[in-house]
Amino acid sequence: MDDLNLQWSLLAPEYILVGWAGMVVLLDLFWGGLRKDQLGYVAAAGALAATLVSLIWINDDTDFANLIQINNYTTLFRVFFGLIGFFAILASARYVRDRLLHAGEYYALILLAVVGANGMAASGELLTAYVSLELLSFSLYVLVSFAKFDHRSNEGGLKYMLLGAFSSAILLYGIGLIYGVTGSTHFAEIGAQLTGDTSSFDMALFLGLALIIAGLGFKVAAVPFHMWTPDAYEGAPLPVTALVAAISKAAGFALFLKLFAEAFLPLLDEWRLFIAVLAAATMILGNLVAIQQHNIKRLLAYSSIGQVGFLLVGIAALSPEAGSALVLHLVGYVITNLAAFVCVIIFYNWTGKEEIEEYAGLAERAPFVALSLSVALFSLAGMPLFAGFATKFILFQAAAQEDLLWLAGVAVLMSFVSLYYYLTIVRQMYLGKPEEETRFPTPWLEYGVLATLVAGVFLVGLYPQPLFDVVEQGTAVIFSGSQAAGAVGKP
Amino acid sequence: MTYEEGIFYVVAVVTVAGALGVVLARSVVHAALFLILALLSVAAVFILLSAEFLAIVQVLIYGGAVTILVLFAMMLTRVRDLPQPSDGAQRPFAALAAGAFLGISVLAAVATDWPGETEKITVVTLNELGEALFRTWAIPFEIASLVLLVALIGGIILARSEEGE
Amino acid sequence: MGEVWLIPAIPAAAFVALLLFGKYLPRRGDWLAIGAIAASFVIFFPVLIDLLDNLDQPDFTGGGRAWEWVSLDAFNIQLGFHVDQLTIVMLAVVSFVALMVQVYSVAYMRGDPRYGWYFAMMSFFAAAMLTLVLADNLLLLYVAWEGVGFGSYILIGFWHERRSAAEAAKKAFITTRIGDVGLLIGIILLWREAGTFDISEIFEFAEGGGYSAEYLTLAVLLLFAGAVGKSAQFPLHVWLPDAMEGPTPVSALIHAATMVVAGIYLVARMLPLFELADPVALSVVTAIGLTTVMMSVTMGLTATDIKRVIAYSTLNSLGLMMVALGSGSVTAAMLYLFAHAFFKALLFLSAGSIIHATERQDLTELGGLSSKMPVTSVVFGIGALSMAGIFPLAGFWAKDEILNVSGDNQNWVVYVFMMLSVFITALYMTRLFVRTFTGRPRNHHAQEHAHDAEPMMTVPLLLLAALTLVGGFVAFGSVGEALGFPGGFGEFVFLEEAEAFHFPWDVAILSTLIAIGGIAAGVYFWSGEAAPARRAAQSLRPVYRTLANNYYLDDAYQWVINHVVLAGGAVIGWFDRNVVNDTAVDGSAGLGVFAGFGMKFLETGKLPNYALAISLGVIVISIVFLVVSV
Amino acid sequence: MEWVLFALIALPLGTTLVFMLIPSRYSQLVRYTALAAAAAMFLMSLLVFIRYEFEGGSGLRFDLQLDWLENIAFLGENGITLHLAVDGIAAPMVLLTGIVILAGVFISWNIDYRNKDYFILLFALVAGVFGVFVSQDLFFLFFFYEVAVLPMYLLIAVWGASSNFGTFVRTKEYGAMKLVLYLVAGSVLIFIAIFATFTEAGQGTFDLPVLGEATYGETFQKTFFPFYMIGFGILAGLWPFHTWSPDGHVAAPTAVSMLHAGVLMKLGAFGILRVGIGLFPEGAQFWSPVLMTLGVTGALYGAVSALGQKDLKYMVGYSSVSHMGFVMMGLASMNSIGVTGAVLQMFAHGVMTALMFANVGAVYDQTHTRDMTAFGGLANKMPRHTAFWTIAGLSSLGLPGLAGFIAEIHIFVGTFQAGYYWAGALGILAAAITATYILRMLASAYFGPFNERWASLKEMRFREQSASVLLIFFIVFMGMWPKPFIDRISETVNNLPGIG
Amino acid sequence: MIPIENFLVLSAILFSLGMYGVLARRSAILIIMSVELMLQAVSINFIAFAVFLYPDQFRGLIFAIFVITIAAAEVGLALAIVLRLFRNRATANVDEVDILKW
Repeated sequence: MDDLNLQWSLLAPEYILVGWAGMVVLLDLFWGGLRKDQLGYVAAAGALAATLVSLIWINDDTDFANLIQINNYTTLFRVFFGLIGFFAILASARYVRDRLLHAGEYYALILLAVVGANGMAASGELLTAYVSLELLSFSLYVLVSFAKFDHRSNEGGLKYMLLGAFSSAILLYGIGLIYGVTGSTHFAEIGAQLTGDTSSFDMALFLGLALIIAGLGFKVAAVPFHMWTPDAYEGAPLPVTALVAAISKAAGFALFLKLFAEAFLPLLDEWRLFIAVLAAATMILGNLVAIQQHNIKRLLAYSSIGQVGFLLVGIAALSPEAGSALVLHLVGYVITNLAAFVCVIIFYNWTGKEEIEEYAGLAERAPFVALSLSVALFSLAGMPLFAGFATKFILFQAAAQEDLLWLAGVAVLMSFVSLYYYLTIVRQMYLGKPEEETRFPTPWLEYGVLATLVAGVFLVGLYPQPLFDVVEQGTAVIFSGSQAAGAVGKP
Repeated sequence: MTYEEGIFYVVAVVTVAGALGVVLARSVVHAALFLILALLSVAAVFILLSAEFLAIVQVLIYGGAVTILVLFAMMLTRVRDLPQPSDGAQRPFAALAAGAFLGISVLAAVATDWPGETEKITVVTLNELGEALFRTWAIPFEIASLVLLVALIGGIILARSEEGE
Repeated sequence: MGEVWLIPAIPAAAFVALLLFGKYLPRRGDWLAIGAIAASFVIFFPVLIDLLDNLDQPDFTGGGRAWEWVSLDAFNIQLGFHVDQLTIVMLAVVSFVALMVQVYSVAYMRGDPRYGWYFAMMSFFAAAMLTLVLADNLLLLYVAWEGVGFGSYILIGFWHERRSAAEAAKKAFITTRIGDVGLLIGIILLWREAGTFDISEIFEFAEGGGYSAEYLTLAVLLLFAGAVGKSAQFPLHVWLPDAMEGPTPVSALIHAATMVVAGIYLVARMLPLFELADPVALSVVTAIGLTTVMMSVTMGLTATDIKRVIAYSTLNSLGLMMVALGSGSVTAAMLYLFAHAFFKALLFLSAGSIIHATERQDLTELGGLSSKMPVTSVVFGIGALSMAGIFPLAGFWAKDEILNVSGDNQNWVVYVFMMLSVFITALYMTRLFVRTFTGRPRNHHAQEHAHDAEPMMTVPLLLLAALTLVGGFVAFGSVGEALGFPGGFGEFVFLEEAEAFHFPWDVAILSTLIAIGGIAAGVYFWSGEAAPARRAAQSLRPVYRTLANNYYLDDAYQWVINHVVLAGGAVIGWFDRNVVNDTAVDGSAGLGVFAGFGMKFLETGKLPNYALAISLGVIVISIVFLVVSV
Repeated sequence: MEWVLFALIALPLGTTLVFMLIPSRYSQLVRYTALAAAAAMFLMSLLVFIRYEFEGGSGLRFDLQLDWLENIAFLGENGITLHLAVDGIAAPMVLLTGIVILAGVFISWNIDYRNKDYFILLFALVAGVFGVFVSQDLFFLFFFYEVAVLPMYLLIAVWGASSNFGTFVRTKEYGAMKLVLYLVAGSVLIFIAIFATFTEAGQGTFDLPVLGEATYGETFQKTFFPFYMIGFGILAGLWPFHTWSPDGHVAAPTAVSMLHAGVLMKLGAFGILRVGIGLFPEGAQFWSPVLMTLGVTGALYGAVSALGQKDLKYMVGYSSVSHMGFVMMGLASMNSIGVTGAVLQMFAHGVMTALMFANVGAVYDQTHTRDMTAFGGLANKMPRHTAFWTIAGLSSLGLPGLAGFIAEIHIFVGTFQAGYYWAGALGILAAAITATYILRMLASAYFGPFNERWASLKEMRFREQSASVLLIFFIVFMGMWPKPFIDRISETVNNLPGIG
Repeated sequence: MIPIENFLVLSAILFSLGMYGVLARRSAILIIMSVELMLQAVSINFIAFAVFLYPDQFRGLIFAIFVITIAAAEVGLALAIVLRLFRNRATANVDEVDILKW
C-alpha cells in the first residue's frame, strides 16, 4: 500500500472551491458594505474559476492515492458541476438578497455541494464516494431548509434530511455486504472480483446490490425512493430547488453510472431487468402524477422524476453507447431544467407566485421569459429543435440496441404524456389573460443567464456533435477496464 | 461453548435489549437512555472484535457527544410534553417490513459462505490504522472534515434564533 | 380529312375565349359561339364525304387522330377521335340542332344579365357533346360524358336565383352521377381484362373471347346504368321533368339533341358487347326501356305544364329507342334518334316561343292561341303529329322501324305494350295541342300581346319543321343513294349486317290506325271544355292522382334522401363526435389523467409512509433478486 | 442547385428570426416580409419541380448531405446526416407546399392580433413541412415531422375560434390540444418503429437510401409496418384515427386550416409511402388489405359524415378525411398506378382543400357564421367567390378536367387492378356521395333566392381572390395537363420496392 | 472462537430494529435515534468483515470510523432541523408536518 500518488495539485479545483467558500463566508462577516447579490457574483466567480482550472486535466489519466481518479470522466463532470454551481449562484443572487438571511453561508454551501459532487464523479472507491455523497447531501439538506421561518422549507428539509439519513444507512449496509463478499471497495477491484464465478456468495452479493440500488435510487429519486422529491422541491427556496434538481441528479447519476460500469457490469444480465422496471415505474408515475399538479415547483419535481426514469433507461441499457447517451441526455436535461427554473425564479422575483394559474398572460407581460420557458418545457417534452429531442432520441435508441425496445417504447409514450402538462403551462402563458397589462421590469443579469441557457438548449438540439464527442471521450474511460475484462454489454 | 461465546451472547442480548428499548419505549427520555445502553454495548461488541480503538471512538463520540446532544434537543423541544404514545399509525406495517428485512439479512448473513477466514480474528494495530487513515485515506478524511464543517454551519444557522424571534 | 378533332375543338376554344374575354366582346360574344358551332357544322360535311368515300375500308377511322393525355404503363388515356356511320349521324344531329338552338337563343335570351355566360356554356356543352360522340376510347368518352353533365348542371341551373332551378340542376347532376358510378366501374372492369380503353380494341378482345360471359354481362349492365342515368330511363328518369327549369332553348338542346341521347348513343356504340354478353343484358335494356315508355306516356296524360308534357314525350321517345336497342337494332334506334332530334327540338322551341309570348306555360292558362300564333301552331302541330307517328312525318318512319324490330325480336307482350304506347302518345300529344291552341283562351290578359315570335326565332322553327317533314325519308334506299349514301339509313348505320329498308304494311297501317284513334280520342276528351276528360279524371280519381304525382316516385326518392341518406349522414356525424371522439379518444386521454389523479395520493405528506415505501422497495427488490438470481 | 433544398428549409427558419427582430408594432412590415418570403419559397419550390431532371431512374435530385452526428456510439459513418434530396414523389409535394404557403400568407393578411408571432409559428411549421418532404434521413424526417406539428398548438389556440353548435361546444383550446396530442401520440409509434428499424438494419446510419438497401426479416416487417402505418396514418387522417382533423379545422384560423389540410395531412401519407412502404415492402404487402379497408371506410365514412354537416368547416374537414381515404386506397393498391394516383391525390386534394378553406374563411370573416343553412343565394353578392367554391367542389367530386379526376381515376384503376373490386366500387360510390354534399352545400348556401340578412356582404378581397386564383390555376393545370406530375411520380414509384 | 455469522446476525437484528423504529416512531428525535441504531449495525458489519476476512487491508475499520464520524454530524444537523421545526411549529412529530403533499 505504498508508493501512492499523493500529488495534491490534482485536487486544485476542489481546493479553490473550498477556499472560495471560506472567503465568501468571511466577506459576508467582515464586509458589511458588500451587497448580498454582489457577494453572489464573487461566489460565482469562484465556481467559474474552479471550472476553468479543472480544464487543465483534459485527456489526463491519473489518480490520487487510488481513491480519486483524474481522467476525462472526472474533468467532464468537474466542468459540468462547476457550471451548474455557477449558473445556480447567478440565478439566486437577487432572490437571496431579497428573501434569505446568511447569504455568505448560502453561497459557501453551494460551493461545498459542488465539491461533494466532484468527489462523487471522481472517486474510484466506495468510501470516498460515500463521504462525498454525504458532503453533497448535507449541503443540500441545509440549503433546502435555508428559509428558516418558512414552514414549507422547514418541512421539506426535515423530510429530506431524515429520509436521506435512512437511505444512506441502507446504502452503507449494502456497501458493507459488497465489501464483505469482494474484500474491496475499489470499483475496479470489485468488478474484477465479480467477473468470476460468484455463486458461492450470491446471497450477500445480491442483497448488497439491491441495497445499493435503493440507496442510489434515493439520491436520484427513482420510484419508490422518490417520495422526498416533490416535498423537498416544493419546500426549498426556489434557487435551491433548481440546484437540487440539477446537481443532486447529475452527481447521483455520475456515481451510479461509474459504479455500475466499473464494478457491477459483470452482473449486467442479473440487474438489468430490475433497473429497467424501476425506470419504467419511475417515468410512468412521475409523468402521470405531474398531470395533476398546480404548483409549478411541484410539477417540475414530478417531471424531474419522470426524467430520472428516462436516465435510468441509460443505466438499464448499460453499454459504452448507452453510457455516453445517458450523460449526453443528462447534460441536455440539466441545461434545459436550469433554464426552466431560471424562468420560474425570475417570475417569482417579480410576483412571489408559483401557482401555474398565476402564469396567465405571461406572454403579454414578459414575452422573453414566456418564450424561454416554452422552449425549456418543449425541450423537456423532447420536441425537436431543442436539446430534449436529440438526446432522448439517442438515449432511447441506445436502449433499443440493447433489446430494451419495450422500455424505449414506454419512455417515448411517457414523454408524450409529459407534453400534455407542459402544454397546460404554455396555454396559461399564451392564452391566459394577465391581471394587468404592464410589462415587467427587465432583470438584465437573469436575462443574460437565461439567454445563455436557452442558447445551450438550442445548441444541443441543433448540433450535438461536439458535445457528444466530449461526452464520449469522458465516458470511454469508465468502460475501458471492463472492456479489458471483456464483459461489455451483451455478447 | 467457550467463555468468549458466552460473553458475546450476553453482550448481544444487552445490545438487542437496548435497541428494543429505543424503538419501543413509550417515553422519549427512556428511549434515549436505552440508546446509551445500546451504544455502549455495541462498543463492547467492538472490543470483542478486538477493535479497541473503534470502541473508544464509539464511547467518546456516541456515549458522549451524541447522547448529550440528543438530551439537549429533548430539553429544548420539551418532548416530555409530547402526547403519548409516541408511535405512529403504521406500526404493524413497520413490524412487517422490519421482520421481512430481518429475515432476508439474516438469511444473507448465514447462507453466504464468506470468502477467507471466518473463525479467527486478526488484530489490527493502532499504528497501522493511523498510518492508513492519514496517508492512504487522506482524501475521505478531508472530505469528512468538510462534511462536519457543513453540519456545523447548518447547525448554527438553523438552530440559532434570529432577532425578532 | 384528318381534322375531325376540330369539330369539338372549335366550340371548346370559343368557350375559353368567351370565358376569358366574353365581357369585353361586342354583344358579349354570342356571334363567337354561334360562329364556332356553325364552323363545326360546316366541317361536318367534309368528314361525312370522307367517310362515304372510305366506307369499304374496314379499319377506317375517319381521319381520327390521337394525342396521349395520361399515360402510365397499362393505364393511358388518349385524346383520340374516331368516325364511323354511327358517329356521323350523331355529329349531324348534334351540330345542327346545337346551331339552331343557339341562333334561336340570341333572341330568346336577349337582355339576360348573364347573356355572355349563357353562350359560353352553350359552346362548352356542344364541345363536350361532340367530344363524347367522337371519342375513340371509353375514358375520353367518360370525360366528355361528365363534361356534358357539368354543362347541364350549369345550364339547367342557369337562373340559379330560382330555388327550383338550383334544385333541379342539383337533382339532374346527382341523379346522372349515380348512373355514372356504374359507368365508371363498367369501364374500368372492361379495361382491367383488355388492358385498353380503346373501344375497337375492346371489341376485338371481346370477340376473341377475352371476357367470361358473366364478367362481360356485369360490365355491360354497369355501362347501361350510366346510360340509364343520362338518358333518364326508369328509375333514374326523375331529373328530366324538373330539368325544364332551365331556359327553354337549353331544354331543347338537352332533350332533343344532346345530353339525353348520349345514353342511347353509348348503348348503341357498345351494343356488340351487349350481344356478346349473356342475353339477359339485352332483356334488361328492353325492360327498362319499356317501363320508361309506359310510365312516361301515362304521366304525359296528366301533366299540365306544357314543357313537362314535352319532357314526358322525350322520356317516351328515349324509352322507345332503348327498346329498339334492346331488340338489337342500332338502325332503328339511330333512325328514331335522328328523327326525334328534329321534331323534339321543334316542339321545345315552339313551346319556347309560346312561353316567350305569353309568359305562361301552364295548360290551364293557355288555349286558343292558334289565331294569335299561326306559324307556331302549325309547326307545333307538325312536331306533335310526328311525335304521334303520323304518316309521312319523320316520327312515323322511325317509330315504324322500332315496331318492326320489336315485333321481330321480342315476344308479343312487348309488342302489345308498344302498340298501347303508340295510342297513348297520340292521345296526350293531341291533348297538348288541343289545350294550347284550340278552344277559348282561359287567361285573356296573358294573351293580349301574344304573337308569333320574331324571325330570329321562327327561322329555326321552320327549318326544323321542314326537316321533320322530310327527315324520315332517309330510310329509303333511293333517297340515301340520291344523297350519296350507299343506300337507305339501314344500309348505312347497322350493327352486324346492313338491312335494306323493308316496309311491312300491316304494322304500318295498324300503328297508324292506333295513332289516329288516339288523336280522335284526344279530340273527344279535351276539345272545348274538356268535360269528358274531367269526368274520366273524376271516375278514375286514384289512378289520376297517381299519374299526376308521377307515380309518387319523386316523393319516394325525397323520402329516401331525407330519412335514409341525410339521416344516415347525421347519424354518422353524431357517432363520429360522440362515440369515436368523445368516448374513444377523449376517454383514453381521460384514463391517463385519472391514473395520475389516483397515484398522486400516494404522496401522503407523512414522512413515515415515505420511509415505509423505501423499505418496501428495498425488500421487494432484494426478495425478487434473491429469488431470481440465486 | 443543391443549395435550393437547404434554402427551402433555411429560408422560413431564417425568416422567423427576421420577424423576431422586427418590432411588433410594424405589423405591415411583418406582412410584407412574410409575403416576400412566401413568394421566394413558392418560386424555389417551382424551381425544384421544373428543374427536376429525368435521367437516373429512382435517383435523388438536388442531393445534399451535411454531417450532423457520426462515428459516435452506435452511429457509424454518416450516422445522422442532414441528407436533403427530392425524388419524383417529393417534388410535387414541395411544389404543393410552396403554393399553399403563398396562398396562406395572402389569406393571413387580415390577421391583426400579434401577427408577428403568428407568422413566426406559421413559418416554423412550413420549415418543418419542407424538411419532411426533402429529408432523406430517417432521423431528420422525423425531426421535421415533429417541428411541423408543434406550432399547430399555439396557432390554433391563440388565433383560432371556439364555436358553439348548440348541442355541443368545441373550444379552440380543446381543438388545439387534441390535435397536437393526437399527432404526437401517433409519432410515439413512429418513434418506436424507427428504433426497431435502425437496430434491425444494423447499418449504423439513419440514411434512408442505406436503410432501404438493408434487409429486414419478414416477421419483423409484418410487426413494424403497422407502427408506421398507424403512426403516420393518424396525421393522414386514417380512419378511425381522424377525429382530430375536423375539430382541428373548426378551431383553426383559415390559413392554418389550409396548411393543415392542404399540406400537413399529406405528411402522414408521405411518411407511409416513404418510410413504411419504402422500407418494409413485404410488411406493406401483408397489411395492404387492412390499409385498403381502412381507406375505403374512411372515404365512405368521411363522405357520409360530410353529408350530415351543416357547418362548412366540418363539411370540408370530413371531406378531407374522405379524400385522404382515397389516398390510403391508392397506397394500399401497391401497384404503380394506384400509388401514383395516391400521390396525385395528395397534390390535388392539397390544392383544392386549401381553396375550400380559403373560401370558407372569406365568407366567415364577413358573416361570422359557417352554418350553410343560414346563407342562401350568396352567388348574387359574391359571384367570383361562388365560382371558386364551385371549382373547388367540382374538383373534389372528380369532375374531369380538374385535378381531382386525374388523381381519383388513377386510384380507382389501381384499386381494381390490384383486385379489390369491392373497394374500387365503394370508392367510386364515395366520389358520387361527394358530389351530393358539395352540390347540396352550393345549392343551399350559394344558389336559390338571396337571403337579405347578408345584404351587406361584399365580394372577396383582392388578396383572397389572388390566393384562390393561384390555387385554381394549379387545379386546372393538373386537370388539363397531368403529364408533368405523372411522369415525375411514376418514375420514382416504379422504382419503389414491392410496387408491382 | 466466535464465528463471523454471529456478528453479522447481530448487526442484522440491530439494523432491522432501527428500520422498525424509523417506520414506527412519530417523534423526529426517536427516528434519528433509530437511524443511529442502523448505522451501528453497519459499523459492526464493516468491522467484522475487516477483522475476519480481510485483515491485511482492514478497509472495514476505516469505513467504520468514517461511518461513526458522519453519523455524529448527521445527528447534529438533524437535531438542528428538528429544533427549527419545533420553533416554527411547536411539534417534533413527523406525522403532524404534512402541509406538503399530493
